[in-house]
Amino acid sequence: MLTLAHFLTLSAIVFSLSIAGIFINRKNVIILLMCIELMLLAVNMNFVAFSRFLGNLDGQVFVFFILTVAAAEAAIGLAILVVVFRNRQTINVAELDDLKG
Amino acid sequence: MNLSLQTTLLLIPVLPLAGAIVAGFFRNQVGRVGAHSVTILGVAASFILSSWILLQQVNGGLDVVNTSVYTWMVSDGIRFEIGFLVDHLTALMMCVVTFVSLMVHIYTIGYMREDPGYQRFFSYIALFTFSMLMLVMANNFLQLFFGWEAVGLVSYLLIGFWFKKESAIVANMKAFLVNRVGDFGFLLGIAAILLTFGTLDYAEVFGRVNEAAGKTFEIPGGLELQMLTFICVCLFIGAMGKSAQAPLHVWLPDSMEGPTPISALIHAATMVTAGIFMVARMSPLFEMSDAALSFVMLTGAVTALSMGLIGIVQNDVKRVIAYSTLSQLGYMTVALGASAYSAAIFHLMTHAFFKALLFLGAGSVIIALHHEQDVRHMGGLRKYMPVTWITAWLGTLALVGFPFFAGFYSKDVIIEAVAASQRWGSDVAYAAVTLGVLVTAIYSFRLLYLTFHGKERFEVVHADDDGHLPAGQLAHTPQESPLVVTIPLILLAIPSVVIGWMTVEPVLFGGWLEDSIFVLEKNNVVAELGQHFHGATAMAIHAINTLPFWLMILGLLISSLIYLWKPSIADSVRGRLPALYRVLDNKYYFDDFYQRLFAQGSVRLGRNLWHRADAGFIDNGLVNGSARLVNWLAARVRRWQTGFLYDYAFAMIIGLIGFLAVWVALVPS
Amino acid sequence: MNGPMNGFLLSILIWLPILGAVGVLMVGESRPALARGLALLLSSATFLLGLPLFSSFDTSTAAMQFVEFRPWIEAFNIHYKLGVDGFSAPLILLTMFFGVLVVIAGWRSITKNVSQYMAAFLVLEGLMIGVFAALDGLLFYIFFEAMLIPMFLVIGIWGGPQRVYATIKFFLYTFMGSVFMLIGIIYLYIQSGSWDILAWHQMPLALGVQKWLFLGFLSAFAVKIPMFPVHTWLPDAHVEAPTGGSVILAAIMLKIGGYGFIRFSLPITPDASAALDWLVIGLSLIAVVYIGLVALVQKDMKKLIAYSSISHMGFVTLGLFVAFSIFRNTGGVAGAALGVEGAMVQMVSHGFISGALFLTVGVLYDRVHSRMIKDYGGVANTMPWFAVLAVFFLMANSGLPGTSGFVGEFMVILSAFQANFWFAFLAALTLILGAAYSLWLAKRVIFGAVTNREVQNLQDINAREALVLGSLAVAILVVGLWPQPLVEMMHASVDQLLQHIVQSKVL
Amino acid sequence: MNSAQMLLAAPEFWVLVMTCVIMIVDLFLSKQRQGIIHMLAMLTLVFAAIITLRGDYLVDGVLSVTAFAESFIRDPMGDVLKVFSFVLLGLIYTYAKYYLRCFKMFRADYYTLSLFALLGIMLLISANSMLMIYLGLELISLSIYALVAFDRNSSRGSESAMKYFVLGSMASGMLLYGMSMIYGATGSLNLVDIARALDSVGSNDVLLVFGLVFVVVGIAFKFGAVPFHMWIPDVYEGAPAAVTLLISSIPKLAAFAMAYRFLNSGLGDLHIHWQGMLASMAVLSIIVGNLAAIMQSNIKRMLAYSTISHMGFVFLGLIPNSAFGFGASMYYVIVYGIMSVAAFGMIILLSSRGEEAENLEDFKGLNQRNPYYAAIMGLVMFSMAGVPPMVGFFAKLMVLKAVIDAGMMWLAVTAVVFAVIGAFYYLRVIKYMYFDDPEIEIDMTAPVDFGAALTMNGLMIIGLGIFSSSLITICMASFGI
Repeated sequence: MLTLAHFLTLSAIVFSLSIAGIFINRKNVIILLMCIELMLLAVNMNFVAFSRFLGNLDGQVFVFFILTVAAAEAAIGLAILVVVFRNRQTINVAELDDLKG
Repeated sequence: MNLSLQTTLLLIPVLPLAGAIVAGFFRNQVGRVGAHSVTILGVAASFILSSWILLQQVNGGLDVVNTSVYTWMVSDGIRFEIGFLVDHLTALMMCVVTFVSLMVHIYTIGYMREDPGYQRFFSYIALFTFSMLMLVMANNFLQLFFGWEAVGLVSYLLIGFWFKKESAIVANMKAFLVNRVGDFGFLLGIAAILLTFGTLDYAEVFGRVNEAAGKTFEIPGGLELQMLTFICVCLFIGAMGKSAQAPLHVWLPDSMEGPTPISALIHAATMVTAGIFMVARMSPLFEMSDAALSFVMLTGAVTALSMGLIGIVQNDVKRVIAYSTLSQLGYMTVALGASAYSAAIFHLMTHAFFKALLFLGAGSVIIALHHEQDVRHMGGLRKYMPVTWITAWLGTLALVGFPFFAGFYSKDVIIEAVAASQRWGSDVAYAAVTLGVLVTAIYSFRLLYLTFHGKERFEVVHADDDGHLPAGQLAHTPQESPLVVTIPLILLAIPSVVIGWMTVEPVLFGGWLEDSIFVLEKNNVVAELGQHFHGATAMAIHAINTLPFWLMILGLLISSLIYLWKPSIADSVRGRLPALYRVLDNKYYFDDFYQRLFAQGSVRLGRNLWHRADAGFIDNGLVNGSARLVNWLAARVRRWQTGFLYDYAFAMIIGLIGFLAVWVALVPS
Repeated sequence: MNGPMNGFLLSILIWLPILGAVGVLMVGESRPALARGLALLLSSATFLLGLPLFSSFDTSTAAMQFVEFRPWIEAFNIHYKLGVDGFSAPLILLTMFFGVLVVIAGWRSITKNVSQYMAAFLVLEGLMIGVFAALDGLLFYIFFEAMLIPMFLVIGIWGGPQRVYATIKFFLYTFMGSVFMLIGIIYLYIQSGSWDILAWHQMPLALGVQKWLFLGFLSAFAVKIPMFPVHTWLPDAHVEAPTGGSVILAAIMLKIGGYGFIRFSLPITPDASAALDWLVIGLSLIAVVYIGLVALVQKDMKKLIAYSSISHMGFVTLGLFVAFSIFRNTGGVAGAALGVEGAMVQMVSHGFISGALFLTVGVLYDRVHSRMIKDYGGVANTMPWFAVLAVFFLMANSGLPGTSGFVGEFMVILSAFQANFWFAFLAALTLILGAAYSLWLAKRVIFGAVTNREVQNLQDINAREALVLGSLAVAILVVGLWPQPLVEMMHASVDQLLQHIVQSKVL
Repeated sequence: MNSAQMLLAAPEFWVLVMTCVIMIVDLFLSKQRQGIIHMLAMLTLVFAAIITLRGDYLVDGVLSVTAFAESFIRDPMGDVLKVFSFVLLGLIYTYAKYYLRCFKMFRADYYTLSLFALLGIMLLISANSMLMIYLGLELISLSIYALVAFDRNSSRGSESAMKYFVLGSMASGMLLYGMSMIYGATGSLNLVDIARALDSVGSNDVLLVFGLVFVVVGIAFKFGAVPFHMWIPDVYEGAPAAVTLLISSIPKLAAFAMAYRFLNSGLGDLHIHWQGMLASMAVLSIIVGNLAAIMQSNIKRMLAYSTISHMGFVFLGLIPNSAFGFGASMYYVIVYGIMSVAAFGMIILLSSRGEEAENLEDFKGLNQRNPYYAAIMGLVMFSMAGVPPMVGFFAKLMVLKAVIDAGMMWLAVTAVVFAVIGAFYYLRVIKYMYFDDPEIEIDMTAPVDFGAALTMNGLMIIGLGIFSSSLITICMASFGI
């Protein structure tokens, strides 16, 4: 029997992975965008699981909104990525360090 | 108490002040003649008024006047008033001060004739007269202190009158600072009086002196003293500064840097007596403390003898007289210490006349020799300037205490009084003052001989420019000084001869100062002497039977032998006793000691404190150090911002994990 | 308390110069003469309008006079409350007096940004009057801090070569000191629900709390006065500031520290003041002696006067705090009033004297453009009238009786003697040290033979300078010869203060 | 959903509609007549303010009204914040127009994107459920991500946009994660219901505290509190000044509202937990912000660090969870917004020569070039340093009072000490303006509306200080004091 704890644990693992991905990855910005998507995925799983186990639909509604926003976010993220590449001819995370100090 | 008397009293100090203001601030408007006229008028008027007061008192027409002019301040329930206390002592002092001052004013017309600072000089000496009058007429300690410091100020200005001369401006600073050391004690004494009596008014303090007799004063950290001893010692420290008692005497010889001999005269004859006057005025307090009086007496004794000895080896005319002044002040101080206050005042008065005479005489010589002051370049002047020579002889005889001359009476009484005194230390003091007579005779006649007798040790070269000749050369033959110089000499010579004979009886034994000076029965040596007093003439004749007279004659002989008949002896004595000579020539090394310890010491201390403590530790270390620390920290903090996205994310995660670790863990389960 | 304007006199005195400054700024830099004239007009008007503060002052009461009371920030219970008593009235008069003098003193010597210069001093004047008049804690603090702004600019814009370092140091030092006071007064507000200083006076407080508050106040006022060891901003600020800045700094701003002790530390935290008086007295005596020695060896005239100021301000703090020793020794306050009044007189007098000395240096600086002692010598030869005034001021600085410099020191020494012999002993050393550094300065600068061509070509003071220095000389003499009117103003307030501080406020 | 509820959200609708209108109008405008966009945007703001102020929804002592299934709340606090958002945005537009013209970037996108951000801000201010909070937040963030990269040819602009985007998304991910936990623990998305549920759940539920931590992180990121501040310096520096101007001001107002709604209305019972988190972040922000700012030579970056320290002060007001504290914080953010807008306005004014005036040296001798603007910048700097009588002082005073009230004296002492250290870098700006000589001698001229806006901005800084009663009263009244 799957309990709430299973879902929460899974989502926690996914969430942690995504976060780890963000700061361990030093190469490609696209991977960062994917990590962010993964993070939202973990959140969604949480909401759905809670919603299911609480018998309350609000959580699932929230998930819809998150999905929508995530799409917009991805669009903007990619757009920025394009601009970055256009200006710098690279999308290497480790080279985005003009601004510091 | 009627209004006109109060106005008179007020006018006495104010007239010279007004003269000073006019001569000083309107110097260009009034010109030279205006400046000396207005100041002389002021001082003369105040002399006349003072004499009128004195005469009134002598005639018994005037009681002691104690009057308030205005309330300076009321604080903490204490009234600080400005006012006058005029009793016989004050009246006497007023006359002495204004008379000497008047003489100086007249003499200055001649002496400073060519000086560009003519008006300024008149302004100073008039201001000095004002300050001195405020001092002697005060009826409270505040005003006393005011006058005390004001004469210090004017002496500062006078010594530094020729402010282009480096030695003059060093000397005036030194004079002021040494006086300030004395004033430091004086101020503490005043503070102690306020603590004890709750008032600074003379009458109240003296009236309640018995209440304070039993009080003790504990200086935190040790010493417990009789309150009155403490007060008297503190006050006397002030007197030591002003009256140049060892070890605070060092300023007086240097003060001869002022226009000689006028400022010198002011110091010698007037200002320095302020300390003597003050102690006499405070006799009700001093009488209560034998310890303080012993201290006074020994200080005076040391000064009287040691300063006289220095006088023997000095070559500068003014300095010899200055050391003579120190020595005579020592006599007065000894008299104070022996409770013979009236004798001290008496000596003060006689000394003022003959010492003024000597200074003015020296000044006359100096003018004649175009500002040559070294006795080694004088000699044989008697034929060029007979008036000066004769008056100088009279002054010298008065100084050495030759019977019938003014100095004889006062000095003899002092010696007798010390002999009669039972106070601790009086035997030492007696020895000192007696030997002092010998010393006085030696240096006085030495000066006289070296100046007026013997060979001429200068040559006359008849140059047009007399400003830049080497020492010992003169452009013109010396000639007698003008009338404005010689008249004061003559006028001063008269009292130098007769004032002692005339006044010894009333002043000392007639009880004339009884209303101002308080002496306990057991200490009253003057009264004791009075029992053997049979008139001034008898006293002088009797002197031939006493030791001091013969010591004086001995001194005269020694001096004549060495400086008149066989000058080579002086050199051989100097050769035999080089150590003694060196000590005397260096004035017992006081100056060097003070210079090293206090002047250089405080500068070095100050410099160390400034560089090490202030600029170094506090400012550079703590203040700028914390600024540097902040900068260093800031540079570190700034480095955290690496510019790398993953570091930024990492920081956020650290924060997140930190919060989780602390707060989730803290949740009580 | 009569006269039609007395109800809002203090407001006029504060705001007339400040708002007038806006007008002066609007004149702009193209018409400096107009800016000067307007500034002179405004400062003189302020001075004249402020004279009722002296003439209508009721010396018989310790209560606040010329009181104004309006709500200001009601949500916070902050009021616009002004009033003067025997402590603040003399200091306001002093401020207004100097307000006029600095305008005249800067007449010709300031050529850069004249309207801003004049405006800065007008604002400063208004704010300083505000500090002395404020009876609301926060209002006081606002004036207290706001003062820093014009002074910061004055030193920074018109100052000497090291001005940036000096002015930032001045600002941060003072600011750092005062923020602790801010925390203190916020705490007091929270405890009492009021910002009224007079209400704080009456408020009982535990000893521990009082000590913290006392230290908070101390940090603000000790820096301002300044006391050893937080004095090191002062020499730098003074040296670099233009003459007018130094004058205001020395003559008025330092007094605000002393005033703060009177208005805050003593009455609000009397028990802590009593418990910690050794600290203040110790630091004061160090200031007198140590700083006196440091002053002796200065090579820069302004620095010397700055150090001398610190030394003299030591008498203020000493005079204020000996009361507790006297009370412990004797169980009464006899002699303590002498100390407090002496401290007040010393503040006023030091205002005149230090202001005069800085103006004196300014006169020389305008001509030779050097503050170093070694660049002078024999000034008396070419500037005789100047020399008269300078020597007079230096004598006053060394506490010569007959000048105001004597009165305060005399009273404080008398009072200190009642408390402890050594207090008086160390304090009285200033007679020697003060004279030493003052006269040595006179010797090296004023007297002597002419040392160089600059000195040879000096022109004596002109009428404008003579007016400024002369009026200060008169003020110094008047206070020195007849301090009674000044002292009388503060009797009632001093008595009340002393009665207040010897009673414990501990619950 | 009835019309009364719609009316409550009338300002939001108005802004939404007008934004769309502007987008459409832009399509039909020639390049020369684009000024109309600016006029329209200003009109939007004016009417939005009027509509907001005329909303007479409060009757009979009701303090707030909700709509849309209680997910939208209208209360005085929100109104005040919104009105100030409009005012500030009006100033921002005035400054930005000049900037965009100078740098040949005048495009309607700036207006539409910023109006969308404004809409997000308004929604966030009025959000009463976690869903609404999320939507408002994302609307702001997405618009601003795009704005940061507004200068498409700027390498630094795109870099900072990227950084902001990644970190911002991560932060909203965390916030969402926290929201999901809270939802799980309380079973509700609505803040009021959450608060109600907390009464029964209690404050020591691990799940709840777990969620709280994530939520606090999300909020802190929006404020830019240490250690979630890393984006601020880079974004402030990299973004065009016209955008930095926007980022630095009104979003903070929304962030405050979010913090208040979430932490007080929703999670007020967890006060004992979040208090410590905020306190530690406040101290760190004040220390790090002030220290790092000292070392900067780029004024935008310096102001970024200064923002961080100011946000630390805003947190001070939140910590006690008291009405007074929130009022103080609200006052602080508004005041901060005014000061920040003025400061960046000055940077824009100086930037007029084809290059951004980013360096402190660019302020050299400003007093000689133009004493009037120098004086305004001087007021701003003194105000930021917290020197009375400028408004910045009162803001600090209020939050300090709140903290001392809560018995956290150490916090107050730390805050003021570092405020003094921080004063140094503000003074340095004044030093450049007043004590140094200018390197370029050209007179500065600004359009009339620019000058007027800057004047008004400067007057607010001194006027709201001397007559601080009004704004303080308004802020306090929002919390029933």
